[in-house]
Amino acid sequence: MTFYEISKEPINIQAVIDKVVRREAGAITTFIGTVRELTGGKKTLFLEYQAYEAMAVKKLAQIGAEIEQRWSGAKAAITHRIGRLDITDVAVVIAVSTPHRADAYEANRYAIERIKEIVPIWKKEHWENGEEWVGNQLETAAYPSGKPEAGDFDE
Amino acid sequence: MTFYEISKEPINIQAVIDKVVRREAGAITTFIGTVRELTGGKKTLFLEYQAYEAMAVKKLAQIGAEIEQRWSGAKAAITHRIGRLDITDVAVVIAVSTPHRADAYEANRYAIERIKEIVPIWKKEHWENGEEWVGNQLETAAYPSGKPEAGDFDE
Amino acid sequence: MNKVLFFAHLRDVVGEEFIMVDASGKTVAELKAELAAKYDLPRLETVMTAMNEEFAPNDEVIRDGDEIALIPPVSGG
Amino acid sequence: MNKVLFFAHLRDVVGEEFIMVDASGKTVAELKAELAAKYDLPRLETVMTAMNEEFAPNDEVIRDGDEIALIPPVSGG
Repeated sequence: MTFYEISKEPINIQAVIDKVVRREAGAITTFIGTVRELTGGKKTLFLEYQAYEAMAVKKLAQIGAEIEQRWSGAKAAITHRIGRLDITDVAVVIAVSTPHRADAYEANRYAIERIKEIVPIWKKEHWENGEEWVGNQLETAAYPSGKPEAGDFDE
Repeated sequence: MTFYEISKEPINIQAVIDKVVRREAGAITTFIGTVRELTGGKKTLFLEYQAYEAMAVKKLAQIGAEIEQRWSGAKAAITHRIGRLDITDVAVVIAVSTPHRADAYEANRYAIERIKEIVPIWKKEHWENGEEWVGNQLETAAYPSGKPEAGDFDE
Repeated sequence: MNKVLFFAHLRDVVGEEFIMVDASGKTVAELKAELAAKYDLPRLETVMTAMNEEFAPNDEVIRDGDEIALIPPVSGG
Repeated sequence: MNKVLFFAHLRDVVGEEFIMVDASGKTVAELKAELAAKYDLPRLETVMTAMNEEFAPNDEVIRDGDEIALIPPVSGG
């Protein structure tokens, strides 16, 4: 089974969940990232996701391994979609199963924050009057070492 | 649409998620409670859930209203199954959508903790050599006022 | 008359899903005490009460037609 | 030879998904500086580098055949 995927097709949420169902798990959390119409008051028409696919799959797998090491008995599965996505389309699905529920929430949250730190996937916003790769703003944090630094989780 | 349900049939997870999809939401979290084989070292054969159905639906709706009041822009849907459930069967699905992801995790966690406090649903564990209603242990906390008290979330 | 519903281990002890009694004028606490004595119900100090599908305090007075439910510690989820 | 991949706004600026260059013996920092000059790449201080699908520090030395990718700030999720 492929637990970590980059997909050009719509994501089957149930299929991602099914990967982490286990007899020893009492809790499964999922995070479903959907395309939101309004960001910072601007109206998005659609998004375009691009990935360095081979590396992205490896980084998703690394995140899963980190989770399974940090939370005892945890199992993760992640699928991220790329290409053009319209409003309410599902961009990412993270499923995490654990024996106890507190861990399922924490581990899942960890996964989405790590995705936003280390997985080579980029999002371009398209509006009525323009388009821009997200993260290409002037205020973007620099990476002086050439590698991502540990940082606080942000919104 | 019925956002809060008690179901005698297996829960369609996608259908619960679909209830909270909205153009203004960027994040959906789900909590899926599954029947775990081992609890406290004892091997469960199956579970039996019973509900005071009319009141349970009202209490689920109350939890949803609490969430929508506490987290701006949040929308919740909850379905709890009753009857006999086997290992890995889905007992409860909570879906919460919010504009931003931190709220989706917090509001979802709030929902499951509140379910365990105020929703009249009971679980009977069946083992090889016995059965017992969960919460019927001698060490169960008393409710001196006859009503549930605010308490810390627990595992 | 009043319908009184039982759940979980209380239903097992009473042997009925519900009974009909005339409890009008009694408080919730009085009704619970009577039921505890009649059916030898265990650990009623852990049992909440609902009146017409809403939690009710022990000093609430029951009127004719109110539906009462004894609510043992819940264990959903 | 080395394949150098571009993504997001860097791909738009360069106009290619990748180019082939001989970068063996150079450090990551040296290659980045050359590419920045040649293509007038913006804000390379925010751009990470991957070598063979793993993040690589600026002082890493490139060998023949290594696949290099310039990784602008990621925005998945």
